[in-house]
Amino acid sequence: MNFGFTEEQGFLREAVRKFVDERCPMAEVRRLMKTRDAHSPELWRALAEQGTLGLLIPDEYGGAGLSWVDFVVVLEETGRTLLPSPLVSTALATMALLEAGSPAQRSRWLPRFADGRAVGTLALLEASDRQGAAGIALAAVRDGEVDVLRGEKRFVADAGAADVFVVAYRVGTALRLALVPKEAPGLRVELVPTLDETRRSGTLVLDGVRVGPEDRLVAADPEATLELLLDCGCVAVTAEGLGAAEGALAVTVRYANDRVQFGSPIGRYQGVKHRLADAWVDTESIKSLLYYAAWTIDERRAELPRYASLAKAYLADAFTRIGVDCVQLHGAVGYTIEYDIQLYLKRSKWLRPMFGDGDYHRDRLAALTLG
Amino acid sequence: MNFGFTEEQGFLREAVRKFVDERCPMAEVRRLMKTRDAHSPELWRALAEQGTLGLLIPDEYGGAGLSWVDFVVVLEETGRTLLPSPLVSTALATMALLEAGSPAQRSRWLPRFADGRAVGTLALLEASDRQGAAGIALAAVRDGEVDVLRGEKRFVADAGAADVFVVAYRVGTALRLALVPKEAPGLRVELVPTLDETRRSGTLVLDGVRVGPEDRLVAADPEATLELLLDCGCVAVTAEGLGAAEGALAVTVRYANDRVQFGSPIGRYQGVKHRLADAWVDTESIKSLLYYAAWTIDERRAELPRYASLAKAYLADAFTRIGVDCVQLHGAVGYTIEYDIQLYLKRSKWLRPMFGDGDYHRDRLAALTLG
Amino acid sequence: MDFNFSPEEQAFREEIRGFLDANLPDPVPDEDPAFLQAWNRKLREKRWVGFSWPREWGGGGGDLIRQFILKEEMSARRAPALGLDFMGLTWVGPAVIKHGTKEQKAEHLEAILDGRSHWCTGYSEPDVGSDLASLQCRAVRDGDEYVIHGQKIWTTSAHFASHIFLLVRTDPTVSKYKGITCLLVPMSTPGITVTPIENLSGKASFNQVFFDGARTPVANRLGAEGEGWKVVMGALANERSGISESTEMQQHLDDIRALAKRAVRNGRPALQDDRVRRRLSEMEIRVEAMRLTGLRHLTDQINGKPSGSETAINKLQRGILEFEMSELSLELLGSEALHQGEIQHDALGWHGTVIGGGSPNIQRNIIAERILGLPKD
Amino acid sequence: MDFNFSPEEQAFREEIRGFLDANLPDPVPDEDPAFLQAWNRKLREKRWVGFSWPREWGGGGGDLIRQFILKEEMSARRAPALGLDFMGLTWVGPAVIKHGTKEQKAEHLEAILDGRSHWCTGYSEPDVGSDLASLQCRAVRDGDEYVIHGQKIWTTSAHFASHIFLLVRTDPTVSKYKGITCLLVPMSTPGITVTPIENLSGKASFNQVFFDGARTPVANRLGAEGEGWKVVMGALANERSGISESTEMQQHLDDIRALAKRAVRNGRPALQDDRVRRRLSEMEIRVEAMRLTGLRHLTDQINGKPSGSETAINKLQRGILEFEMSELSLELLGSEALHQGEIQHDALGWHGTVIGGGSPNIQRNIIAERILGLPKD
Repeated sequence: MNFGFTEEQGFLREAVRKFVDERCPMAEVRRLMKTRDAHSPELWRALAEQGTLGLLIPDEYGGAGLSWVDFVVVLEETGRTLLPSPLVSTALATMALLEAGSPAQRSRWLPRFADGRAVGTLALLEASDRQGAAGIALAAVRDGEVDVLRGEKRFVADAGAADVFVVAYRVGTALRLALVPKEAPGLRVELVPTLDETRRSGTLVLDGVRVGPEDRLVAADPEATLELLLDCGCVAVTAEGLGAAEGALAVTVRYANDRVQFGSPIGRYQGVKHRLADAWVDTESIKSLLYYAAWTIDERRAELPRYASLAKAYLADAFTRIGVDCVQLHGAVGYTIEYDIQLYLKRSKWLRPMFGDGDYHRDRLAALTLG
Repeated sequence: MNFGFTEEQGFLREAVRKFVDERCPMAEVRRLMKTRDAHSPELWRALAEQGTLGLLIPDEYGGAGLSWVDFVVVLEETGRTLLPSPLVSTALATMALLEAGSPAQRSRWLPRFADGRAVGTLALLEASDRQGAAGIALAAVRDGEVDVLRGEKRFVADAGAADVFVVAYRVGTALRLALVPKEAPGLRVELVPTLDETRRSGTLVLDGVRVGPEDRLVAADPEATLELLLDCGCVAVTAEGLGAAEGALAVTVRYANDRVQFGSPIGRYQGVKHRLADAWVDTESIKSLLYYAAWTIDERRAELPRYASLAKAYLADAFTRIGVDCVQLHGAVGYTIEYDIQLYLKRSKWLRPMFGDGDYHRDRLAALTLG
Repeated sequence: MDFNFSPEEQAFREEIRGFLDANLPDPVPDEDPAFLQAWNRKLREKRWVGFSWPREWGGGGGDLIRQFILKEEMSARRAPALGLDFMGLTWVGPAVIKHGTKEQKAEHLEAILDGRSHWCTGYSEPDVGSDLASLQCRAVRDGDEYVIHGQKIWTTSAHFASHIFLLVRTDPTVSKYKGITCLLVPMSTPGITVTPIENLSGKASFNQVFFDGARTPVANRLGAEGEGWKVVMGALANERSGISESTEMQQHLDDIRALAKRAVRNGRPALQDDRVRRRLSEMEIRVEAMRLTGLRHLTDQINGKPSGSETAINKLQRGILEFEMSELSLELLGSEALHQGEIQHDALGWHGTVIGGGSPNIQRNIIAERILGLPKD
Repeated sequence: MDFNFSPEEQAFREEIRGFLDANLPDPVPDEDPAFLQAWNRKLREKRWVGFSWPREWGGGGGDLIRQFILKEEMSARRAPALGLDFMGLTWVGPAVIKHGTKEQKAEHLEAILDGRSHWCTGYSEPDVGSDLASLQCRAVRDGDEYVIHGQKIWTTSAHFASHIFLLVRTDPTVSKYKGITCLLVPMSTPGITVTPIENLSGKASFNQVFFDGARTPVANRLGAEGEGWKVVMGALANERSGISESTEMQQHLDDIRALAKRAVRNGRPALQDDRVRRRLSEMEIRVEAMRLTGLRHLTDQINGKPSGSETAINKLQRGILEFEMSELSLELLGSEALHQGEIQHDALGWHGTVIGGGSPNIQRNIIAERILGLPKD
C-alpha cells in the first residue's frame, strides 16, 4: 500500500510544467484559442518529442508504455494553464485501439499518435442529455459486409483537428465501434462555436459513410468497451479540471495578496480567505479520488466505474463553485476579458457536462450502491 | 395597496413583547420546560387577561375579533423568547370551530378559549411521513348515529394540556372532523419526550371513543377544512419560527459583540458577520412572505395554499441554517446547556417537520405551478 | 396591511392592459430601433415615460403605486423598457429636476423623455473600488469653465453615450465628501477619450473614460460646487426601489421554467426529476420574497420613510437567484452547454449584474455593520 | 502508487477476520462493561491494544499499514474500540514512551493498555479559546513538589478520569511557548475539583477542573521543565492520522443508508426520491475522499513526512458530512424528528464533535494563512 508518486512521476510533472510554462504561456493560449481548431501542430510535435503523446502507447508502437497515473500527472499540469490541445481526445482514441483494435489498426494509428502525426477522437454522443450506450441510436444499413452510416454524431471534441474518429453505431440492436478516418467519403465535420474558447467541439455528419470489416473494432463486448472509454474520459477530464481548479485558485490567491482595498490586501478578510480555503480542501479531496480512479484503470478495472463517478461528480460541482467564487473574488476585473480568471470560469462550465455532470454521476453511484 | 402594520398592531407588538419579557423571561422558560405539560395555567390566564387568547375569536364569544395579521404579530413575539404555551394549538382549534363548528359547539368552546379556561388542539396526523388528508386512515365503526373510534392520533401538539381535540377520521372513504373532549370515555393521552423541551407532543389513544352527531363538525367540505387548518398551522409555526430565528440572531449578535478572541470581538471577522448578515436577509425575506400569507387567511383564501407553502418552505430551511450557524458561532459554549442558543437550535429542529418540511412544500409548490 | 388596489388603481391597470392589447406586437420586436422609437412616442403620448416626474417637465405626475402597477403590467407582457435613455430616466433626470437650473431642465429633461439623449454616469475610478468618495478625477475652475483631468472606469454605455453625469474633485483640501462636484458634460467635448473594456462574453458593455484637459462651461455644473456628494446620494436612493429587480427575476424564472418543460435529462423529462422541481420551487420562493419585500419598501417610500440599507436584501437575493438560475439552466442544457448560445451567454453574464450592484460581500458588511451593529473590520 | 497489500499484510487481514468471526458476538454488547473488559484482555493477548507501541512496553510493535488494516477491519465489523483508555492510548502513552522516565513508563503504560487507568487532558482554559499557548494555569516549585493553581475547561471525561495530562505555566517571565510544563497528575490529588458541564443533550461529557493548591511530586513531570509545549505538539501530531475519522463517517453513512431504506416520504419510499438518492451519493463521495486522503497522509507518515496542516482537509470534510447526515436523518424521520431518540440525539451531538476538533473557521484560517500564504487577519 503506497499512495504516493514515484520520483519519476515527480520529474514528469516538473517537465510538463516547465514545457507548458515555456511553450504555451497564457498569451499563447489566447492566440491559439482564436485559431480554427485551437490546435497548434508545432506545439503538438513538441509534445511528441517530449514523449508526452506516446505516454500510454506501448513500446512496440513507439510509445513509452506508461500508466494512467502518469497520464493524470500530465493532464493536471496541462489543465493548470488551460493548454489547448487534443491530448485527451487522442488518448481516448488510443484506449479504444488498445482495448479493441486489430493488430493492423494498432499498427496503422498508434505510431502516428505517438509521434504526433495524427490526432484521434471519440464520436459517440447524439442526444444532448445522454452519455452512455442507451443514447446511441445511429443505425447502420448493411451492404454485404459493409455498414453504411447516415446520421450525425454530436459533441465531438477536437472534431476539426482529428484525423480519425471512433464512431459508435448500431446494427439492429447490437452496438458496434469503428474507426472512420477523416478522408472517408461522405464524412463531413461542422464546427460549433464553443463556450470555452480554448476547446473545440463539432458535429460529425455521416452521409453514406461505408465501414468495412477492416474498419470495425473487434471488441468482444462493445458495451463494456464503450463504458470503459467513457470512464477513462471521466478520469481524463477530471484530471484536466483539477489542474484548472488549482490554476484558478493560484491566480486568485495571487490577486488576493496583491489587491489592496480599504488599506489591506483583500486576502486578509475572512470573506475571501475562507472561500479560498474551501477551494483548496476541494482540490485536495479531488486529488485523492482522482489518483485512485486513475490507478483502477491500470490495475483494478472492476472498481473503475464507481471511482470514475466519485471523482467526476466531486469535480463537476466543486469546480463550478471554485470558478464562480474566483471570478467574484476578483470583483469587477474578474468580468473583463483582460483577466485570465474568466477563462477558468469557462473551463469549469465546459467540464461539467463532459462525460456526465454531477447529478448524472450521483444517480449512477446511487444505482450502484442502493440499487 | 399598503404593506405596513397599523399603529394598533405596533402597540400590540410592544405589549406582547413587554408581557413576554416580564412574565416569561428565559429563566421561566427553563422552569416551565421541566414541568409535565410545559404549560403554566397562571401564565395562560394572564395571556387571557391581555386579550391575547381571544384575539381571533369574535366579539360575541368574548374575543376581540381581530385578524391573522394581528395574530402573526403575537406569535412572532412569543416565538422570539420561545414562550412555552398552547397558543398555536388553541388558535387552530378556534379556526376549526369558526369554519365548521355548530352554534352550540362554538358557544361551548370559544368563550372558554377566549378567557383561558380551556385549551384546544388538533389531532390529525397518523403516519410520520404524512401531512394531508391522504394520511388519515382512522376508520370509524358506525353504531346508529354514533361513530366509534378505535386507533391512534400521533404528533398531537400540547396533548397533555388540551381540554378538547379536533379529530379527523373516516367513515368509509368520507373524511369527518369531530370535537372530542379530554373526558370522553375511551380516550387516553400518552406523552412522548420531545426534542424541543419547550414543546409537548403526545399520542391520542382512542379505545372505543363514541362521537355523536352533536360532536361532529359541520364542514361542507371536510377535506377543504382540513387543508385550511393545515395551512393556518403553516402560517402559525412560520410566525413562531420567524420570531425564534430573530431571537437566535439577536442572541448571537450580542455574543459576537461581547466575545473577544485574538484581541477583537469575534463579530469583527467576516467569517462571523457575513453569516449573521445572511441570517438577517433570510428573516426579512420570510417576513415578507409570512405577512402576506397571514393576510390571505383574512382576505384572499384562494391564495393561501401557495403562500403558506412559500413561507413555510423558506422558514424550514433558513431557520435550520440559522440555528446551526448561531450555535457554531458561539464556539464551545454553544454546545453547553447553560447558554440559551441551544434552545433555539432545538426549536429549529422542531419547526422543520411541523405542518410539512421544506421538500414537502417545494413539492406542493411544484405541483401547483408545474403540474 | 391591505393588498387590494382601489377601483381607480384597478381601472389604471385595465387601461394599461387595453393599451398593450391594442399596441404591443407579439412577438415583441425588441431589437428593432424603428419599433422602439415608435413605441416610445406612444408611451410619451400616455405620459408613461418618466411616469413619476412632474407634469410641468413632461412627466406623468404619477404616484408610486401607479408606477408600480405600470411596471408590473409592462414587465408581465415583456414590453420594452419604459423609455429609451435608461440612465437619464433613472439617475440624471430626477437629479436635474431637484437640483438643476431652468436652462438645464429645458436642455435635458425632454431629451431624456424622447430618448434623444443617452446618458452614462462617471463615478468609479481605478483603485478606488468600493470607496467611491475617494475619487481623484480633478476639475479646476478657469474663468467660466472647468478643466477636467483624470479617469473613470466601469462606465456603462460610455462608448455610445451622448452625455456623462460626472463626479469630479474640485477641492482636494477639504474632507473627501465636501470636495466633490457634479457636472453634466457632453461626450463630444474635446479632451474626452473612451476606451471600451471587453467583458468575458467579448462584448463592450463598459468603458474607461479619460479626461485630458476637457473643458466644460460652469453652466453645466449641477448644484453648487462641493455639493456633488449630496446630489449623487439622492440619485442613488432613487435607483433603489427593488421592484424592477423582482420583475426581472420573475421573467428569468418564466424562462427557466419553459426550458425545464422542454428539457430531458438522461432520457427522462426534466420535470419528472424531484430535484429540478424543487430547485424551481426554491426560485419561486425567492422571487416572490423579493416581490413582496419590494412592496414593503414601496410602502415605506409612500409613507415618507424611504428604505436605506434594507435594499441590500434584494441585492443579495438577486445574487443567489442569478447564480442558481444560471447553473440550473446550463445543467438542463446537458451537452448543449458546451456550445455558445443565448442561455449560455446569459449564464456567464450574471457576474456583471451581481458585481455591478456592489459585490455580495460588500452588501453583507453593510448589513452586519449598519443594521446589526457589529464592529467594523 | 500501489494500493495492493503484500501477501503478509493480506494474511494479517485474514487473521483479524478469523479472530472476529471466532470472538465477536453479534450483536456487539458494547454497553456491557464485563464484555468490554474481557474483549480487551483478548485483544491484549494478540498485542492489538497499543498496536504501534514498542513490544518492550507491552505494545504490538506494529507498523502503520498493519495498524490501518487493523482499524479498518475492526471498524467494518463495529467491534469496540481498540483499548479502553482512549486518551491514554492516543495521547498520553506515546508521549510517555517518548519523554517519560523509566518509573513513569512502568507506572502508566501497562495500566493504559489494560484499561486500568482513564486519562483526561487538561489543555483548554476559559478565555484562552483557540490560542492554547496563552494558558494561565500556574505550577510553582516547592521543594520536591509542584503546587498548582488555576482552571481548565472543556476537559472531556474528567468527571470519571483517574489521571490528568496537564499543561501548566511554570515560568511566566519567558516567551509563552517556553514557560509551559507537562505534568502527569492523579485526579485523586487533594485540591482538584471537577465540575461537569452539561451539553445540550443534558449529558456531562466535559468539565471544568479547578486546581486550588494541588500538590504533585516533581517526579510526575513529563520531560524537562519548560518543555511542555514540545511534548504536547508531538502528542497532537499523533492524534492526526485522519484514518479513524473516515471509518467513523463510513459507519454513519451505513446507518443513514439503512434509515433511508426503511423511510417513507409523503407516502413514497425515500429511496425513490431523486434528491435523497443524490444526497446519499454526495455523502459517499466525501466519505470516500476522506478515506483516500487519510491513506495519502498515512503514506506521508510512513515516508517520514508526517502531514501538518493537511489534516485540516478531513476535519472540514467531517464538519460538512456531520451536518449533512444529521439534517438528512432528521428529514427522513418526518414527524418522528419531534421526539427524542437515538437518531435525534446524534443529530444534535455533532456540534460537539465539530467544535472539539477546532471550529471550521479556525481550520480555514490555518489553511488560508499557512498553506495558501494569505495575510493574517
